[in-house]
Amino acid sequence: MPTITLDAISKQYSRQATAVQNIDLHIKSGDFMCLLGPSGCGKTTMLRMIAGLEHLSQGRLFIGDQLMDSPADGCFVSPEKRGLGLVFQSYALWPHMTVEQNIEFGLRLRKLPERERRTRTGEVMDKLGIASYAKRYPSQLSGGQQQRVALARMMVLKPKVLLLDEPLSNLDASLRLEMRAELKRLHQAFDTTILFVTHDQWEAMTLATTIAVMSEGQLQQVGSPDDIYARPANRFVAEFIGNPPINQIAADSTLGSRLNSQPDTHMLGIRPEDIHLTQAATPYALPAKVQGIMPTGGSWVLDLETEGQCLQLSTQIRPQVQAGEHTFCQIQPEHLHLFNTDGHRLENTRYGQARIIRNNVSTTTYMHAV
Amino acid sequence: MPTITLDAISKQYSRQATAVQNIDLHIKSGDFMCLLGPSGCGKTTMLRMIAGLEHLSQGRLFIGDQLMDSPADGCFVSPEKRGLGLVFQSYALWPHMTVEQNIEFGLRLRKLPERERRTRTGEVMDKLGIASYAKRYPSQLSGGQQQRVALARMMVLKPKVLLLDEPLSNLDASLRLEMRAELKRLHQAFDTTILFVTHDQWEAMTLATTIAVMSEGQLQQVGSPDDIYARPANRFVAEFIGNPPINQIAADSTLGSRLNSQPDTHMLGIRPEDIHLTQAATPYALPAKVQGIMPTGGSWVLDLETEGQCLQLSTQIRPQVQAGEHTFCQIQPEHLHLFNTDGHRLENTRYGQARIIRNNVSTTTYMHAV
Amino acid sequence: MVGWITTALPNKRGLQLSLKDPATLLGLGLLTTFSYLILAPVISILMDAVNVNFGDSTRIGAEQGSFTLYYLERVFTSPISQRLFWQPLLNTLSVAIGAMCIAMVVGGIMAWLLSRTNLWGRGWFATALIVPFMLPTWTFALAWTTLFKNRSMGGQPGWLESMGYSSPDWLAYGPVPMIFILALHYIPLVILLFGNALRRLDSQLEDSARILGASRSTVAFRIILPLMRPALMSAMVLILADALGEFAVPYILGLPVQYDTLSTSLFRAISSRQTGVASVLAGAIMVLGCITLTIDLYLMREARRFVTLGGKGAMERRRPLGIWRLPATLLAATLFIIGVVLPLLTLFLSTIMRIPGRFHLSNFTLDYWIGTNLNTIALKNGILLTPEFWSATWNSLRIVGTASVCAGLLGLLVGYVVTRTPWRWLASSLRQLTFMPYLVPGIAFAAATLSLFAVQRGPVPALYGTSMILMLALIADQMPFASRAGISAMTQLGKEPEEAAQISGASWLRRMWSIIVPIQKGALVVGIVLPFISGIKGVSLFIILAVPATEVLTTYSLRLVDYNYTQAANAVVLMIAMLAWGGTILTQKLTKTGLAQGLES
Amino acid sequence: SESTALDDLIAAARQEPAITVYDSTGKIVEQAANFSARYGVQAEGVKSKAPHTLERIIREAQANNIQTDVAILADAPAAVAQLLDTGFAVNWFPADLAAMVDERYRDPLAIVMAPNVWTYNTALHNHCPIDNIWELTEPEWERRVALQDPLGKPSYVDWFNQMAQHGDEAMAAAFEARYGHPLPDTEESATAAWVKALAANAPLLTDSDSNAAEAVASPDQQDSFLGLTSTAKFRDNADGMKLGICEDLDPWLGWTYPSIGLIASGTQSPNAAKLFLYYLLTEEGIAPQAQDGKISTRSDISLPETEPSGIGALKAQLFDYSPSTAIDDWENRQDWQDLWMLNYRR
Ligand SMILES: Nc1ncnc2c1ncn2[C@@H]1O[C@H](COP(=O)(O)OP(=O)(O)OP(=O)(O)O)[C@@H](O)[C@H]1O
Ligand SMILES: Nc1ncnc2c1ncn2[C@@H]1O[C@H](COP(=O)(O)OP(=O)(O)OP(=O)(O)O)[C@@H](O)[C@H]1O
Ligand SMILES: [Mg+2]
Ligand SMILES: [Mg+2]
Repeated sequence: MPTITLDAISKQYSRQATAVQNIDLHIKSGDFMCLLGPSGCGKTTMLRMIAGLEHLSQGRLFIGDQLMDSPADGCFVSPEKRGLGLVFQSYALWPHMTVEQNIEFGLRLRKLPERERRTRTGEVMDKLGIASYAKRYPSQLSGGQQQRVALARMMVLKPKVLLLDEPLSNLDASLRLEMRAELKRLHQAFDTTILFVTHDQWEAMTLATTIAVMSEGQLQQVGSPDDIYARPANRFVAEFIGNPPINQIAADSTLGSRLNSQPDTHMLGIRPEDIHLTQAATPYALPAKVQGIMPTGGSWVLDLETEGQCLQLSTQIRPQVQAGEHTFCQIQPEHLHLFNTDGHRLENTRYGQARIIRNNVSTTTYMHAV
Repeated sequence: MPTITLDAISKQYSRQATAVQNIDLHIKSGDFMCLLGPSGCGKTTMLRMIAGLEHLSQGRLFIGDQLMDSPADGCFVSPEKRGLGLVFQSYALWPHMTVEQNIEFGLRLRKLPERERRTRTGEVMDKLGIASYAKRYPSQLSGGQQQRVALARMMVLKPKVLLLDEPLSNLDASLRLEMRAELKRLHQAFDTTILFVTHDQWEAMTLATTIAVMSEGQLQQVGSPDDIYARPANRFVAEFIGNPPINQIAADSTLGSRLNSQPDTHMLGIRPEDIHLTQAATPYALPAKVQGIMPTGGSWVLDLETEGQCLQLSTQIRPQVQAGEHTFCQIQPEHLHLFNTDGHRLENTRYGQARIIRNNVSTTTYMHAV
Repeated sequence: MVGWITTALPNKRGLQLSLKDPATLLGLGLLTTFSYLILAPVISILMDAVNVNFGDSTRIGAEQGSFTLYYLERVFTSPISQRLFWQPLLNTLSVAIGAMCIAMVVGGIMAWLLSRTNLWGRGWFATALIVPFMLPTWTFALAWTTLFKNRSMGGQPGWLESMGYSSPDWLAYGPVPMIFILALHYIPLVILLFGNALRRLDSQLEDSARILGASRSTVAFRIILPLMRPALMSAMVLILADALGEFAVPYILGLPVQYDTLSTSLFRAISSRQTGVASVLAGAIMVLGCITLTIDLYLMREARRFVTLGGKGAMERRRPLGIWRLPATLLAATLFIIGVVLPLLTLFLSTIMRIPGRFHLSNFTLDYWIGTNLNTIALKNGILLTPEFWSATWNSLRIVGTASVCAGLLGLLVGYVVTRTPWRWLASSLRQLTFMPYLVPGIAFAAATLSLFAVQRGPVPALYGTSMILMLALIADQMPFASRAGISAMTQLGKEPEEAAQISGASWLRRMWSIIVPIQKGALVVGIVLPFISGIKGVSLFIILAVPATEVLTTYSLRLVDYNYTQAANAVVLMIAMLAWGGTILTQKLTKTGLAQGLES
Repeated sequence: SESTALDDLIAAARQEPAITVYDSTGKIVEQAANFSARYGVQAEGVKSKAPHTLERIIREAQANNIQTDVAILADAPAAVAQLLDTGFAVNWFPADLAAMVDERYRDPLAIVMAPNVWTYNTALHNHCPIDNIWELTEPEWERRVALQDPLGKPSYVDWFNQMAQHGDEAMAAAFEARYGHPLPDTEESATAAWVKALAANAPLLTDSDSNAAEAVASPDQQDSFLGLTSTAKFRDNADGMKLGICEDLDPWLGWTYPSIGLIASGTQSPNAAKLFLYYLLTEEGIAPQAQDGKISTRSDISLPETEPSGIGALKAQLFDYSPSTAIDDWENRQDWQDLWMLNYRR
């Protein structure tokens, strides 16, 4: 089972356009890793480099033990020899082949006997619900159908490493669920190492065994879904993951200084669901004014004002206050995320490692409304 | 403000491929209508017909009072004269123009003075976060950046009718939120009539004023988000919308006959969140065995077995039972959806119109986990 | 250009990578091959321009073979230069540019009608309108004079003249008819190259402009034309270069009114064996061609902007013409009548009339086609009953057919290298090199090729005297068509389809064979058909390089002229056109492409 | 001894590989076939224009890969300057024919002389409308003289040079006969004066012999043209053309131009090549070309009765080309072209 190792890789498209910068990443064999990051942060570029469609500008790339690409050593293994699968963000279907031929192509290359080719192609087309278009050309398909053909083309090969670039973006909810299940099955049945790009945080959180968060070509954090949510390595990750987004409080604001006394702290973060309303002034309670209440489907988001600072609070218990009312809110110090001037996470030492490790479930609670 | 009226329109690509069949639809001026439907059901085709890029095979199409296309009358108004905007599912950016030129093109056509063109282009690029790529060509952009350029190209024109074909599918969560807000603003500020295709039910439910559900080229139901969810017109709509999907119980099964005695009923539907666990045998209670419990982020989905039938139950209250335990579940008759042999909804007369009309909020509760 | 080459030189890493890159390796291979096949002959031709030629030593007063500026001076600065070069240059440019503009406009419109609309009889017109390119240009000139000839020419009166209208000289001879005829001749080239590119254009790109309110003309000028630039430029440079070298039409229609072009000057120098002057003139034509090419190179430098066939769901929709359907069809029909029916008819009539242009029943005969026991010396039967005709036909088909298939494939490879190699100098030198033969006078090129292949050089045995040398020379000679077709097509194909195949594990060969070639089927067909047509009606290469066993139709026809069997000779020409047409149809059938068809069929 | 020499040649030729013969007339195919039939020596004839053949021989010689063994070139000056003087080809004359072939035809060996004659339309005139060549330069014939483009047809300029060399007095005399006073000596030569005047009289230039003939003598032609065409064109009179020779034109009714026979220096079959040249100098050998009115340089071979132009009888009125001064033609070719080019007007 192949592992993928990126050793300080970078990619510059031109002098001005650096797409990926100095990334170290280790993808374990059998991993289901999800790449998350804002649009244009270099996810596609990463996948393309791993696939060999883009040359590294710097660094080294290994698949298994084998060096695949390294400008310093002058080594480069061409994509067709890397034996991995890639589903393109833009599908890249072959316009001159029918759906069936598109899917069958890889099997033909592997010189499978006609019978087996037929059955495997038929199977995967059935699974992805495109069997009835087998004889059509890509230009005669709808967007979602094209995307499924692109997926089918790779799945039929059962590659050991599968790179997926937003493979479900044009599919409807129920198809998406089915495809997801299909991917999971593939991952488990063939122990495929999967690297997956998605914009759907919920998808990332539920599918992935590991999540890698990128921003502006740099890796921000790699960890389990839980880790990423509960212990964001820096302000970017904290902000990017979670909905409503984390509240940020400057350490030198009135509120900030009240909450925190740890040195070096520049910014404090508190997730909306970690703020609680209380009726009375308990130890950590702060007086707050409710600015607004938004129901967002089974949960509520409250806009609070505390010591001149706006905070969002989210709760699953129907709030007993009205907009405009004064009340108290409570922030447990151990729930605070501390970041230094560079935006890096500081260990919340003052309050020890008191933070309760959340389980997967609670982490994802706030993901789904994205 | 233009309304759009489709009068029994159909589209056949070839003898075998009928993409759209006999659709009547009225889109009111200032409407924010969302087209929902499985992949390949004809959504793109509909938009293209309204835009005039595809000729009707049958029927008539009006925009405002003006007949736009009617094969019977030999009338056809070409797309450039219809004055509406369309964001293509595949972007259709012009590869030979820079981002800026792509966006500016429509303004140039309208002969706006250079100054105004500049400011408007600049504005929209800023809003969509693509200002720094102004001088790049589309092939040098990431997928999400391209999609934003496609969106910008239309938004800059502030058209009276805007047709959007999955315009946010390649964007990350936070951008998506921003874009959505932007669309809403556009809709309100300029009273734009918007027809929107999305695969994201949550997006549909929260953005749209009206939802049209399609399947296999036919219109299944048109109504407010609430309506669609609470009163699905047929089995397809009931199944397609909602996650976890609605439970279906054959009327002639043991359970079915216990729950219902209305004639003509062929199938009963009950939404997972309308099933409740109780500890004791209350009037409507049924004995059930818990097969499994899945936490899905702030809510839980339980697989139950009742009278030989599998049911899914979803709840936001942490269930107090364990997998394998025996318990009771309760289904209020007024929550049942009844469908006849053709799959059409039957009014649930026996229990009167007792059903509480849910508000928008609660409806969407079960959407977001899609 | 030199500075630019140095900046484009790859660094060490680039070098390592490129040397593993099939495109670059292939490119280097092609470069070597074509340097040998094309560059060497071209250089040897140009050398004659500055070396004292055989028999000129007395006049110049220097040893034969020594360096001299005499020829250059004669052509550019001597008192005669005005008549020898400058005036012809001006004339050449006006004719070439005029013909090119008309051909581009009319051909462009026709290509669009044929490939993107529901014109009546698209499929049929798509093949029929190619015919003008299959007829030698002089047949148009013949048709023209038959119609418009006036008294100043004497001889059999023109048709208009016999109907009582005497056409003025400017209509009968000189630039006007030349431009018109050459435009007619080149329209098919535009239809083929441009139409082929249009078919690969995602119609959604058009759609999105129309949605924004762009009128038809705006869509055409702001969206379609810029995107079609590779194909348009290819058609343009091919037309310009060919028109620069076009000899027959200017000679026939220009002589009566003393309207000379560079090619007529060149022809005169060659036929009176003034090799030095001929080389200078050939060089001048090459320089003009190179200027065109440089413009092309400049305009095409950012190739990625012209990728119209990417990965994401392209759409091919035909636009209904509405009320314009009939007028558009009539336009096509008119073009067909003027460009095909008229010349073919005059040509055909000239094969069945004993005395040209004389419409008496007794003057008509089918003897030249199917007569037997004719009372003539060398042609006992009509050509269709003459074995020599058939053996020449077979030679033509065999030699030209093989050469054009090779050229077509090589052209596509050139296109591949030009668009894919990271080495810009490699791309541009291949581009220029493969275009050269077009600018070189056929006889000079053939003679130079002969010197190259008459002896064994390295691994290449002495090929002179075999049909192999003809094929090689034909391939080299027809590379301009093939490579332009390949380059313009490849420029518009994105990398993604190939990358997808690469990911599936397809080797380079496999990718070429299963992905690139099929997607570019249309371009390949153009790259085969154009060389085939131009090769089968070509003369000069055969005249120098052929040996008796390889007599082809064109040389056979020339021989007939010599026997004064003009009618039979014209009949052979007609048969050549028919073969070209048949070959075109066959290629399209075999590859299942037609200009009017879409990608899916 | 004559016949033994020939027999030896034939015997030697039969031992040699087949030869290829290039000529600018298509008749060579037939002649070569006849030759093979006659002597059992394989020969193949190929039609190819003079510049092409010259190019071919030079390149073959340079590459030392000889495929062309014999060439019959209708461009005597170039043949001399570029093949004989450079040694790429050699001249050979069968000594036993010395009695029948005039000295000036021997080096280089001229095989046939092709007559070009001034013609008129016999339907419009009973006899030639002019009787002095200078009349062609007069206003009456402005734009009414048809001839091939001298710049594209080097034999025409060679003819100018030959006239200036060998016939200038006759030209001057003809001028005086026409105008009653001698040519003012402002010109280099009478010929030059005539060429200038002809060029300035806007003659109709054609791209081929046939077109010149048609301009003059198409059956439905209504305007009177005079033309310069080869005698081969008279064959078309059988099909209704109305060509007539301008008999008794002063000083000549036309001129001849030779085809030079050469043997490639490196040929593998020198004897077969010689034999072929010899054969062309026989009545049988030259017959196919004699049909076109081409006159053998052998004085004892006359044109056949069936020759349509009847030039055989008028041989004396032709200005005859002297191959032996061909090199002078070569050297002056360019000057004559320039003269024509600078004076031509249309
Ligand atoms: N050119 C064509 N020829 C034949 N069938 C076509 C053609 N274009 C589209 N179709 C078919 O028409 C149906 C509707 O296509 P359409 O693109 O409208 O679907 P859609 O609802 O937009 O789907 P998606 O969500 O996947 O984009 C599909 O089944 C598709 O396969
Ligand atoms: N050919 C190119 N030349 C210059 N810059 C490029 C090129 N291709 C991509 N880029 C830039 O590199 C950055 C990373 O692109 P990439 O496609 O990897 O983003 P991504 O993370 O996949 O984004 P998305 O989610 O929008 O698809 C982007 O800012 C993009 O504009
Ligand atoms: Mg991407
Ligand atoms: Mg669609």
